[in-house]
Amino acid sequence: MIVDLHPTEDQRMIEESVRAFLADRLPVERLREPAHQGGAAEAAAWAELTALGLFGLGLDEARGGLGLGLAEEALVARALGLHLVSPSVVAQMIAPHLAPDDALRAALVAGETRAAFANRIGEAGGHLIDGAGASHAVLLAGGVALIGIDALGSPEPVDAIDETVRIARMLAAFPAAPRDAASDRALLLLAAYLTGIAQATRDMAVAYAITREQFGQPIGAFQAIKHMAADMATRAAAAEAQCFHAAVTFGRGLDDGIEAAAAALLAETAALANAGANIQIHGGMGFTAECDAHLYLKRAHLLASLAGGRRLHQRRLLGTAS
Amino acid sequence: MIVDLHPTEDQRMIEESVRAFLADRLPVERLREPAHQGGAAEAAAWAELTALGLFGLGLDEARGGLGLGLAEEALVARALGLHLVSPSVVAQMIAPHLAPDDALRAALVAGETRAAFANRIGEAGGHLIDGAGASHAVLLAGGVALIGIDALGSPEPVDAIDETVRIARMLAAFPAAPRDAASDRALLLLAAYLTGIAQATRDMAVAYAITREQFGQPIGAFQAIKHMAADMATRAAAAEAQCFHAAVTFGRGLDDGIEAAAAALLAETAALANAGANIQIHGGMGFTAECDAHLYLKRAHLLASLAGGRRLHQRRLLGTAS
Amino acid sequence: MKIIESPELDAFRDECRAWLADNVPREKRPPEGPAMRDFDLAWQKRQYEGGWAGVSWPKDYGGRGLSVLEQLVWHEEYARAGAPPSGSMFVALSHAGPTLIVSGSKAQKARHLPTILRGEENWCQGFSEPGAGSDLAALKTRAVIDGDHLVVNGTKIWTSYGHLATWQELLVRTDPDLPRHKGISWVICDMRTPGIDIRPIKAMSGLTHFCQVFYDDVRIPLANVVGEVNGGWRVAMTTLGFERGTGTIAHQIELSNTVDRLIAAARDLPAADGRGRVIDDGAVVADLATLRAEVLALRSLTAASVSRGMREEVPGAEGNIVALWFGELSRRVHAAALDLLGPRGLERGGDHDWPLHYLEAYKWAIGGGTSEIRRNAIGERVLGLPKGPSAR
Amino acid sequence: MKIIESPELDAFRDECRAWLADNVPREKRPPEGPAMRDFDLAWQKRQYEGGWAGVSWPKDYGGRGLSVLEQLVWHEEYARAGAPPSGSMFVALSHAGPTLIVSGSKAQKARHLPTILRGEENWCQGFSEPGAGSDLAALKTRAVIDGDHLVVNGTKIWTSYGHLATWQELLVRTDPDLPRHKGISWVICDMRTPGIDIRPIKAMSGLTHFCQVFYDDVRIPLANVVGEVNGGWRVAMTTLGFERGTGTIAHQIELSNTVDRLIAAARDLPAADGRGRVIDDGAVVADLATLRAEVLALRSLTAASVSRGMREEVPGAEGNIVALWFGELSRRVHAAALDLLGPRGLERGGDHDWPLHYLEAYKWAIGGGTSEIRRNAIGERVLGLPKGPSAR
Repeated sequence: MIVDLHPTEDQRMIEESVRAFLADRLPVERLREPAHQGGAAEAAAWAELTALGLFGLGLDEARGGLGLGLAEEALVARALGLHLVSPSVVAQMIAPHLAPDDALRAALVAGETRAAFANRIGEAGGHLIDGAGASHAVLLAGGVALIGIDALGSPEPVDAIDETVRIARMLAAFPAAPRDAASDRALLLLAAYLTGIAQATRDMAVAYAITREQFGQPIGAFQAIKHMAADMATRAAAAEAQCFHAAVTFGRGLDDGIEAAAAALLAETAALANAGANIQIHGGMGFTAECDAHLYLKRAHLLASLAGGRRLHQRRLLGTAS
Repeated sequence: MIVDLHPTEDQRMIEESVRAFLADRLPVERLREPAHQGGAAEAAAWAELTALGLFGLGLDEARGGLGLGLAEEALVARALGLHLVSPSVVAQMIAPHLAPDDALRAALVAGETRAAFANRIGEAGGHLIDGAGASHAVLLAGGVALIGIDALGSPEPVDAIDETVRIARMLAAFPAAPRDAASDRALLLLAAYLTGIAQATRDMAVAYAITREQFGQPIGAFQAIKHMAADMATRAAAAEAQCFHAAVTFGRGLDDGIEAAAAALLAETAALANAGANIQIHGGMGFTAECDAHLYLKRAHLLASLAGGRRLHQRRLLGTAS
Repeated sequence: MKIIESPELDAFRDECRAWLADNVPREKRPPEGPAMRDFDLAWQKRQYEGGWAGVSWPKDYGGRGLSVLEQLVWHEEYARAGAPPSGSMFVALSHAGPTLIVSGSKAQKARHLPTILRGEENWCQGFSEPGAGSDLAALKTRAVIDGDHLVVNGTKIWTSYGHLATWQELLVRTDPDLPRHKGISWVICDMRTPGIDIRPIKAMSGLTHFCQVFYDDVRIPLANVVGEVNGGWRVAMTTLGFERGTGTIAHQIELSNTVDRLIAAARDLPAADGRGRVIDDGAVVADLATLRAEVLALRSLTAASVSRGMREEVPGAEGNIVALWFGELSRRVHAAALDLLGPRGLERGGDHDWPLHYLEAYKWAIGGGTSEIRRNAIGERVLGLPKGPSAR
Repeated sequence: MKIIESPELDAFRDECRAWLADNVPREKRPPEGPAMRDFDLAWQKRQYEGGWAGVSWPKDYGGRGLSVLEQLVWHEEYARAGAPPSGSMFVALSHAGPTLIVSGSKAQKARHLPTILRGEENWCQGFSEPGAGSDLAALKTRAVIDGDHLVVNGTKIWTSYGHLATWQELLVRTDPDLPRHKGISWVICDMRTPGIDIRPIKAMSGLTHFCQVFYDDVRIPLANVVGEVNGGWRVAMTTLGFERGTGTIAHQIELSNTVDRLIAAARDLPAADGRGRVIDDGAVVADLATLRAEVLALRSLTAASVSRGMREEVPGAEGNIVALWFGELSRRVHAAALDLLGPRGLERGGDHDWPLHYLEAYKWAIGGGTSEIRRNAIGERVLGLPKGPSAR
């Protein structure tokens, strides 16, 4: 099988239109304002997000979607990661694939019914992420399931590492869902989002390294910084290549579970390492809340956790977990 | 407990006399000649090694030794590692502590009876290292035991990664020995030897980085090389500090098993990483058999294996192994 | 290499332990702001009254005048007792005070050392600048002599507790025409002087400990210069010898406690897949065991550093090895915590606020010299590698 | 992003697979020396006779003249079939031949391309020098024009199979007065020319693949210059486009097979403590799973590189990312093998000589540009970071 990883003209157009919209309406700086956090800015842009076709992108036309593939969805998810868009937008992309009937699916595609991520924490309930306005939860529980948000019990707000999302702790217990094609697809979109974080932090670090001077020259001229940036680029490239290779070959006879787990593992590693390196390259400034670098680090931890964590991916890669 | 890690005057003298002797009689370059490998050069210098008091150093005077401590033994073992002296010399330092009777102990201290390391490989026999001339084996089998070499069956020569030692495969099965104070002492000496390798490779890399020029300057001026060397120094310093801290406090109420396991883990890591980095810094030259860099890498693997390997140390550090 | 012991030291240790057991504050230390500062000052006052302030500081100025050994024992017992971090007293106790002891005039010592030990006044540091973080000698804050005063203009950044301190140890450029390391002076600055504007900076953890400080024609008496005018670089460099490597013992023991806490959590928490405990995963064992070995090595490296410190007046560059090891290890320990605690570990608050500690841990590889700067120093000053053409 | 497929490509793939199944040599390839070279030449001859030599080389010179897609399919099937490495034919097939196709004269192509494809003559590379390893443009081997010949003096090192090759692609300095990258020429050198002295170098693995080559008044016809005299740098740089990123597919698949072999060994071997198998340790699972993910990424990075290669005439610096990933991963894979196989894994020989492969794996992070040089290239040429003051 020959896999061409160069985006087609259509793919480029989709990605660029989404990126342009996000750069204009949901720039990362918005998160400095509490009023725009927790999915609020996304809610304000909901009609346009829906109009961009995000929520039916990979759904068959017969089922009310645009009939594109997982590769296109992954391109969009990566763009969402670049802009630290609320994870609920990714959940909304996944939800229509899980809808049990046409009416719910159509309402999800149309953005009228809204979904948010919830993840299961062992036997002990879980977290609901940016759930304001959502009636349904895309429950990440080993596999994935779409459930009514009422089934979550009464979520109670908690503070968590990423203060730019609103997290609620649920006390209801949920069964684990089995891994299946739908959960592999969901995992790939989370991996794509994490890849976006890895790339955004690489670019942010490079831009800073070119302008910031110490010892009379741009810090990017020093090998210590240059090689750190080169490693960031390499990790991001590996995550990107694996993510899109897995997406474009999805369902074509390879083991999608292993391919998706590899993408998630590499994307988690790249996002966390690059977000950390970005802070390091920004020095003292990177350590402050005034610099956006920390937003990526915190979101990377949240997304890595939603995706299930590296130990789960590792066990799946060797077939020692379901 | 205040631990002074600065060598005493006596300790400095012991170490310097051993180092001077080794630099003179057993320089690492000797290993380029097959005739000096496999403990042959050490056998030729056996009388002097004995006369230096190496084999009774840490033994009570009442038991025929010099009455010094584990710290002094560790200083010597580190010097042996710096010069890639045959592991049998370390075995000979350990053996008197294990001897069941005065006669054998005296013969070992006097160098008349000789010992070599053997290690147990699961249920499937093991390896005898540089056993020429030895009648006894210091068997590394979880714990440590002194046995007659006849009990090993008929060892059969094999080629192994380190061609400068002679390895024989034994087919006899041995029970595992329990971890005890003697095995913790032995482990610390192996850790000290590995620390010697970590320090020798650091020094070799630094010397090369100062003289070798590329792009019009010594390669050590480049941060990529400088920081690699700094990491080598840091790893070596950590291994050294832990090794000697564990040796000087041995038997003083801390958990010697955990302290020794930490020393072994850090020394293995430092030796392998530094030996690899030394090759990398030497570039193409480091990859050849003409440069001594590979001798350290190969010996580091052998000694790490004799010490039991990092996974064993890790389980001991958490008390999840015997 | 030996164990240093004596009946006297044992007795001193028992004395420390007994006093600490009775006196370490039981109430929770406020995380930031004036309440935290007041807590720190009160705790210092209590130590002073108990006779434990400045164990190795000169007796003439309120210290105990004991040796580095007693100082070491005190640091160890202090940390073991879980006594609070010196926090907003840190610069006064571990940097400004020692600097005055080594380089201050008699009048400067008499004025400042007692108020520090009694917990009456605290200090902050004014060294880094926006354009001179890693490269301290590039500092630009200007001081011009005007009569018997210096007039200071410029800005300092990363000033810990600058908004909570009474005094500042301030490096200023008194002669811009001299080479970079010359022409700098070390000055005692009263933070209440007109013309000083203090802007707190929130860290990514949410805590506000740092400040940027702006100086607009700030007048400081010439009598506040420590050492010679233009001799500040030497004053700053010779300070560090005073602590003799003991300054990091509290952090070392704290990190060791964190690893123990983490191991306990791994033994306690159910595994993510519901089968057994987190510690049953060999990968967790490997990670935690390595961290345990590495904090033991940190303890050993600190002992080696103190052993050197007891013999050297001016500390060598080897201290960078301990600092590099600590900075990198600290971040790894806290990252491992988030990794193995799973989604619950991302929640803030709780008995031990893991995300807070994780986010704060980034500072050790950045503040006071990044890991990169430390590797340069190890390469050049410990190993003797040539300077790059760029690091002039 | 899409899957490229067509009935024609499927048919071509079937054809490759069928021929390889029948023709891949079953006998063990000799590890070194003339026997290995003869094996490599014979296998090349067999491919030529089967119509499989030079899938994308011009038909005029004995190739099949097909597109990069067929070339890719051939590389994939070749590696999957476990066909032997091109070994001592590698430079001829993957570097010298492509260079001649892009930059050679008609006469040069006619003379050399067919003898390569037919397995009659092989090539080695003469680029690196003892003082110009990472810094190729610093090469000093001198060539002076004397009538219609160049007279070469100097030395080259790290010449793979130099003692076993008929021809050499040789970079020499033809004008020492021009700037470093100018004044270099790319020359076809007959290794049998008088004045050439070849000294094999044993690698730490024990294999002798490299040589140092000494040139003492070696006369090479001016007609053997490829491209312009003094234009050799450009010739060398434009070569690389020909393979379009497919050149590493064999190594990628081999490394993937190694990881699979290692995972199989971990499932099979008893654990060191006798309880269960090696794979039952979660730390082993973590290590092996990470390596499996990383070889999958290597496959994906290679696909990305080929996707770019199909569209670019001159390859960008992104190739350094694949090379860096491969070099570092290769070493980690083999180090993991030694780590988890235990003492038995240190024995040489056996079904799979793990120590040999481990020791040889060091070359990927050193040869053809160290990892450090690759990181420079990624930083400067991919990311656009400024050059250091030193890397002139």
